Amino acid sequence: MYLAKWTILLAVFWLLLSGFMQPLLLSFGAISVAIVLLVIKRMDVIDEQPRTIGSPLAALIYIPWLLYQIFLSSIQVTRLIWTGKTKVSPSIAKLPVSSVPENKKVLYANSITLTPGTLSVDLDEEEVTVHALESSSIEELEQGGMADKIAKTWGKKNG
Amino acid sequence: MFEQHLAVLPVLLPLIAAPLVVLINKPRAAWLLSTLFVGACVYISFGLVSATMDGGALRYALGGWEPPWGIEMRVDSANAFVLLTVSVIATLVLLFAKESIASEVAHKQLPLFYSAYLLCLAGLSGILITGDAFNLFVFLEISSLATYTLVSLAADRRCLTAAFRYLVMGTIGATFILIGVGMLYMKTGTLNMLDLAERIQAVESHRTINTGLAFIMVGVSIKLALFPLHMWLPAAYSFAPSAVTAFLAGTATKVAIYVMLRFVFTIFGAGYVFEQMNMEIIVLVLALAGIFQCSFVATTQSNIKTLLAYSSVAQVGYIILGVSLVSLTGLTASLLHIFNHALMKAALFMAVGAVFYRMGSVQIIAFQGLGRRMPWTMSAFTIAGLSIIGVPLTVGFISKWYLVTAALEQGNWLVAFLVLVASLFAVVYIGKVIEAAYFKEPSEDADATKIKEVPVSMLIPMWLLVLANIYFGIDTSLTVSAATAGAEALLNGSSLVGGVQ
Amino acid sequence: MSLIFEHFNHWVVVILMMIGLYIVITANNLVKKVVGLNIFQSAVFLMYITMGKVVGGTAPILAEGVTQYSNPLPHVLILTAIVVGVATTAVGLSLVLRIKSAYGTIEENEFQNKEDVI
Amino acid sequence: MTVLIDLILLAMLVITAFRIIYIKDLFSVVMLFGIYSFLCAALFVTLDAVDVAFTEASVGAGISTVLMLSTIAITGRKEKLSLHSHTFATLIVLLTGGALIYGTFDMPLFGLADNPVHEHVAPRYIETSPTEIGLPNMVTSVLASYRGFDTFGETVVVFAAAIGVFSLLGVRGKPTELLAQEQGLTQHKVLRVVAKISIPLIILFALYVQFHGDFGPGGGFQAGVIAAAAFILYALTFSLRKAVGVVSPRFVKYLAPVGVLLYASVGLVSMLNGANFLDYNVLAADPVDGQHYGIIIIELGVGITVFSVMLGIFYAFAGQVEKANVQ
Amino acid sequence: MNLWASISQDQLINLAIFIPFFGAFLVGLLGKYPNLREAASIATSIILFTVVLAITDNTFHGTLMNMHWFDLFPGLSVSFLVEPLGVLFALVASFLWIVTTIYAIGYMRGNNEKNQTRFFICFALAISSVMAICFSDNLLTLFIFYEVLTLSTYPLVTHAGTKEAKEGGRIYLGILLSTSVGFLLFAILGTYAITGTLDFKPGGVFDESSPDLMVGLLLVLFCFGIGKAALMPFHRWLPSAMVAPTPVSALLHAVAVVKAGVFSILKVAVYIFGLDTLSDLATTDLILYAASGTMVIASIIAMTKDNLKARLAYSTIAQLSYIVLGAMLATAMGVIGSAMHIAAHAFGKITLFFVAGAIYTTAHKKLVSELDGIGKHMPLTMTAFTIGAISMIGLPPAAGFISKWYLLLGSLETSQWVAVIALILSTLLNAAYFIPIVYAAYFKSEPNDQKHQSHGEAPLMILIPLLITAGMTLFMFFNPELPLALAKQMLELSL
Amino acid sequence: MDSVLAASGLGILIVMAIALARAMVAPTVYDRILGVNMFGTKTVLFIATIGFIMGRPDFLDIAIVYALINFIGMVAVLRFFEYTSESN
Amino acid sequence: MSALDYLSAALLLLGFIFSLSGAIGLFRFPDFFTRIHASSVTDSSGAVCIILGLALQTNFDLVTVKLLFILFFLLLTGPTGSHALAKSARHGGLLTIPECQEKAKDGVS
Repeated sequence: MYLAKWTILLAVFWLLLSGFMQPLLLSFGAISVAIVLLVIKRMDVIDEQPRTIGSPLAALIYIPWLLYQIFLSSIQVTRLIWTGKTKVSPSIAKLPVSSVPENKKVLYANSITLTPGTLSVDLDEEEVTVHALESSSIEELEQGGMADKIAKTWGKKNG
Repeated sequence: MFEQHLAVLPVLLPLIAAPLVVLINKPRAAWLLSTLFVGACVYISFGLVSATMDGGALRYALGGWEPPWGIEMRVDSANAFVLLTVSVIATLVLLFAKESIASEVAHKQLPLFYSAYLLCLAGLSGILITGDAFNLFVFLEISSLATYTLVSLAADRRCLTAAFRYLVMGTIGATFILIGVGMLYMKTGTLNMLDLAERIQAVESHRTINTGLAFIMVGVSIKLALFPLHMWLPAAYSFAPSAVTAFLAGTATKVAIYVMLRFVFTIFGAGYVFEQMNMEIIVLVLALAGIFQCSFVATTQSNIKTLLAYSSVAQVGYIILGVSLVSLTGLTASLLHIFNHALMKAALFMAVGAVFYRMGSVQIIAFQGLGRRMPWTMSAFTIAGLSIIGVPLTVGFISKWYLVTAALEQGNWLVAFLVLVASLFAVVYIGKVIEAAYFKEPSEDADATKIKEVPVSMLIPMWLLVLANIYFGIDTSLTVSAATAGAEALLNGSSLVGGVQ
Repeated sequence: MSLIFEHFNHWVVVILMMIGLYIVITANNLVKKVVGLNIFQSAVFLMYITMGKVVGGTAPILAEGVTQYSNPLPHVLILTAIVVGVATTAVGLSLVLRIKSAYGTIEENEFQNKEDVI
Repeated sequence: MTVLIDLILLAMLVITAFRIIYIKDLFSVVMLFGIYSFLCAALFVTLDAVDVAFTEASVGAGISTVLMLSTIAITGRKEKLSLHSHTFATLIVLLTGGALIYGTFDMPLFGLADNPVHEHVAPRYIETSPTEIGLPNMVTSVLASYRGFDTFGETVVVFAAAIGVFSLLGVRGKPTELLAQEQGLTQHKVLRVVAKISIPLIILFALYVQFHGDFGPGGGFQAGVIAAAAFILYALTFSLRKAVGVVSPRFVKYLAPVGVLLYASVGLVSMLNGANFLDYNVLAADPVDGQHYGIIIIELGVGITVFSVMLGIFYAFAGQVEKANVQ
Repeated sequence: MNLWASISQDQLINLAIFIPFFGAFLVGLLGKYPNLREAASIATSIILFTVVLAITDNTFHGTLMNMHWFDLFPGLSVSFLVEPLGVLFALVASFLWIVTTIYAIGYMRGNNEKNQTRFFICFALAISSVMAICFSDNLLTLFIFYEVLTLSTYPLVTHAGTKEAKEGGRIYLGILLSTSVGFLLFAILGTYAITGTLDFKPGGVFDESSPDLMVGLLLVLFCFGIGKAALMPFHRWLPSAMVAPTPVSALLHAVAVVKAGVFSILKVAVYIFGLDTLSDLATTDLILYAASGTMVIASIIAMTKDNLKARLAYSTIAQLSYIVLGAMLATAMGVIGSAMHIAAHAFGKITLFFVAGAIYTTAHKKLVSELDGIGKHMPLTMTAFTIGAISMIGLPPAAGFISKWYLLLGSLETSQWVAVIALILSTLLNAAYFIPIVYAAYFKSEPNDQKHQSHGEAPLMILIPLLITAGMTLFMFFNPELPLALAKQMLELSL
Repeated sequence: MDSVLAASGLGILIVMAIALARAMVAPTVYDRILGVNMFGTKTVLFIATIGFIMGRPDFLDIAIVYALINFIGMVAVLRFFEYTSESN
Repeated sequence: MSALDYLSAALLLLGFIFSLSGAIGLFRFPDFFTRIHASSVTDSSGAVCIILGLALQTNFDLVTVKLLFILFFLLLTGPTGSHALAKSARHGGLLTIPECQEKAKDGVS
């Protein structure tokens, strides 16, 4: 299932990149996808990374929301930049990530980075360390809005 | 089928052999394969020399694209002659290397060594026979990269710094050539040498061309170790593995000199370089200064490889001197000396390599009393040394004779005299070694029982060279006619037009 | 004034070459020397690419409605030259590593001193 | 407008290079060098040399920088005070610069369509290569066909570099010889996940570049470098030990000559067919098809060699870093 | 001589050159068996002498033998031609080789020298190259074998292997090679550049078109370039080479090396410049004065030397200049005198050296001041010494008188007063440093502290050779026909 | 519209210049890396824009390569930076 | 200029403003961790705006896809890079402002 997903993804990617529908290039594409799959397989044997690429449908829901968050965040940072450094009151805190599915922790951490005023500076199994420009942002996070969103979008604790 | 591709085979064979050697990855088989391929190159070079003896040129359009759109290989009597020198030396050194290198380089690295060796040879051959100015740069870099590798393979850690310095200087030199070629291209729109030669006449007096000439000359001078730019050479030659030194001394600088000849005579034209730019005076002075300075430094060395390396720089001076005289005799002398010096220097470095094989050192103290213990090696050294000095009946005398004759022809008595006087330095530095070998007792710490003659496989190539030193010192008809043909080809460009594929 | 603009590229190339060469000569550290070599070489690349440019032209890949292409030949040459450059850099840096393990330093004056000791 | 962009880029280039002279922290030097390469590449794009920009970005800013970084990881970050004579250097540099400036005065003016460069050899490439060779990318046509021998030489240069590095640093890398425990970046979970997602895409992209060099910028060389970069990314984020498990150094070592031989074999086949070395016309009944097949195969040869050499070189360097780190 | 008649006459030249060469080879092969080795040496020398006799015979019958080996350069060959002057030198050298070989065997064994095989090999090689020099047909050939001679004698000079010997060897090689490469080769090339030929031609190769200045310069270069002629200031190698064993000194001084030098000068004077050209050149006089100066100065230095061999060495320097002087007189008389002196000096000087060696071997004495009363113990040896000394001084009844007579006549004929004075002065000086030795040997009493104990004459192997050469010195006074005839034949050729 | 594209190209150039300045003069090495990273990202955008300015937007492959290399370079910097210390 | 063009121009302008702000932020913010905010966040939004702006200029073909892929990649790697850098900086011993203040307090007491 997992490799099949990859196969489709890669094939689509190839077609989008190439855009040629000649048999020669298509067969090259097939060979290429095969090679890449081989590499993925070898890599998976070697490392024990969680093997998932998630469902594209969920991503379609999540991404616009994320873009919106990014936009908000940029406005905030831009405001801070132009209004001067006096208003900056950086703070740092550790948040638990137990509520986030295992394979979405990375997404969570990256989303934190992208969203208003916060930045994930460390991530391990238990918690994520967050650095914020304003302490209020941390409080917002602590309320767990984003964690919920992720959990809601992808469903709880399964891949 | 075979004749058709004659002009490209000297490059192709080693180029194909080099990856094969890596794939085989067995030292003995690698050696055998390399020797076979390089031996074939000698055979082909002979064919090329005889094919071009009449003044014609072989042209070979790679990819079937006629020049100037494609790259062509062009062999005339000048580069066929140098090519023969290079491939002969390469073969002999390879024979010598079997034992010599096995004792200096780790067993596992031997296939890599042979591969680098083949690449170096391929690069040198490519430089020689290509008819395209940029292609020349590519092959220059192939040979340079392989050379850096070869130099750095020795056990002495100083070979690393030597190789690095060589790399820096070599890269600057190559880049200078690239700049020069770029300027020529900018003004003419072509890279093919013949085409360049033709089109350059229209823009000859332009400042860009002048600068291009200057950069190419400086770049090539670095590569051929012309006097003030020679500093990389002694270190590189001193610390490289013995066989590598023998190979490089016999070939690398020679090929660089050929590049200079090709640029000066074929592309720019002697008239422009020497009459308009008056390059010959600069070159003459530098050559003489190099001859004297480096000969003198050679006499003060106690490391025999360094000594011979400085001697090589001085000998390069002789060759360049011949070029700067701009006459048929002078060029003949240069081409002759390219061949002759390759014979003697390769023999000398092989002898030194043989001493290193047994003694593990090339300091003069290691040579003490060797005349008795390694009679064949030391007599080879002696004869080749006499050749460097320029004693009659050796090749050294022949090239010196032509050089002085060329100087006298121009009424340049002073230069002739200086050339002769400079060869006295050689008496000093060669004499030093011979004296130690024959008239000194072995040093105390040398383990006398272990010191015996080197294996026959090392002696045979060494002695082949020594015998060649004597043979070509007596029967000069072959070398002189080949060199004269080469010089004529360079001077009048008759071979440049026409010719068959 | 137009002369300045027409030759501006060339002069920048010259300046870059000078900087590269200067670093190569003066740098005491071998890695920096290699960096200098790279700068020097890439200046030459720039020189070639500059000469291949046609103002008003476009990249030499066939496209509809384009008549004026820049010269592809310098591009080919420089592709090769870049490869040569990276090859040289790789070999040079591996030499640097070996020098470090053999001498314990890659400062030119320091290992020169050590060479004298031998 | 493009002139203005050109000028700004050039100015930035000079400033960067100038700054490199004075920085003693090699780490910064290398980073600035990366920037320098990026700038060069950007400049190449504005000067229409898209293929070159492609290469410069992947090689200069990519491979070279990574190699330099791994070198200074071993050799140390600080450049000590230079004792060299700066007057001497200045003199030489001024001399060279002076000569070059002198040379520029007769140089053809920038960008004119009737410069000698554009008049003699080049028009043929531009006008007839699309019909003769049948490829839209003239750079690929010239590179692989008209000057195919240069490219063969270039492949050999890469191979020669591999020989040099392998013999200097050794082809290290049975996994057992390498550091067992993971440390540093390999603990960056985020990095690992992201890398793991992007690596297949990067490899596929490399293969796309490999096979589409005929139509757009790119080709075997760039593809090889990008593919190698994917594995380098894997080695950087997952440790060298694991990367070596995926593609072993021995494999890489034997792959490099195969690429060169593949290239050469195309030439040999055309020789067997009675044509000159690398004459692709005879590879198929129709010369244009022959050209196409020939170019695809030789590009593949280049790609294989470049990929394996670049990866092999990286293995050699990273192996040294690990070794130094163990001690 | 009938034996050689069966061989093509031209081949005799090859024989003369290759017999010693193969002799050297044979000696090398037999190195492990000293008796066989030395038998081979002697046999070779005798065979060589007969060959040279055959050549002489042919020359008297007017047969011009020539032999072409190979073309070294287009138009320049290594080739040989027998002419009278060469025959004369060849005769002297090959005869003395026999004598010296016998002497050397005695000496080397008597002193237990090391590396005897190497010694005999080099000796034979030196003779081989001397033969080639004798018969050389052009300057190129002459130069080649001139250098071979230098190199093959170098191991002989350095034979002892001591620090002193190496020092001597260095000076020997240094001066000889630098003069030959720096001046001689230059002069040869200059000649080639001007005339386009290097062949020895009776009457010379220069003609009116040759620039006088250049030709004059070339003469100077030749005379100083032939360092083996030991013209001051390039004479230092000769005393330095004294460190070598006595047979080597004999070889250097009498048989081969210095003779090859003056022979070359003579040959260049006669066959390259020609007497006519020579007499017109301004620089001829310059060389003449240099030779005169060398005669006088070397004689004075000789007087100051206490070491017998050193004294003899300076004497040689002076005597060589006689020959150069004779050549520079550029008259028939002078040339005949020179030719004659080559032979006369060879026999006289070799006798003196043999004696010095005999004394060293028997009594282990090197210094003149130690020789008081030695005549009583070694009467035959000292008689030979006396004869040699008389020849050196130029008194009858020794061969030296004849040559000096011709030289004096020649100088008077050309009104070269400097030469005349120098000749007379050096004769006096010669007497002044030889007579006291003879006097001391016979008439002074031995010092009490070191009696010449029981030693008598030297071993026969040493004694016989020196008696033979002394005898030859006398014989040549009474029968100078052979050398004179050869010299005159040469002049006839060139006129 | 061309002028808008050109203007935005110029604008990105200006941002690049500022990032470059940060990369050259920075209080800590991390700031320098930050500057370099930003410079890289902006170059990607710049290259993308240039394609549109010159009317050949099919060269976006180059921009992709830039993005890849910039990321790998960043990782490499961090990776090897661990091994190097100021004192070394 | 069509409506799309206006939209595209606006996006480009916005992107420029974000980018410029980020660059200025690199200089204006007090410590490394705050500067990382400036860089990371505005980088992403700048990239989004500019690439979307460019995408509107295309004919909505392969070029658009490639642009989106670039965007995807930048959004993937941008925060990852910032995160890794911040993490490295923390491991390398760089302190945030609050930590500095605490440390200073500790030093005083």
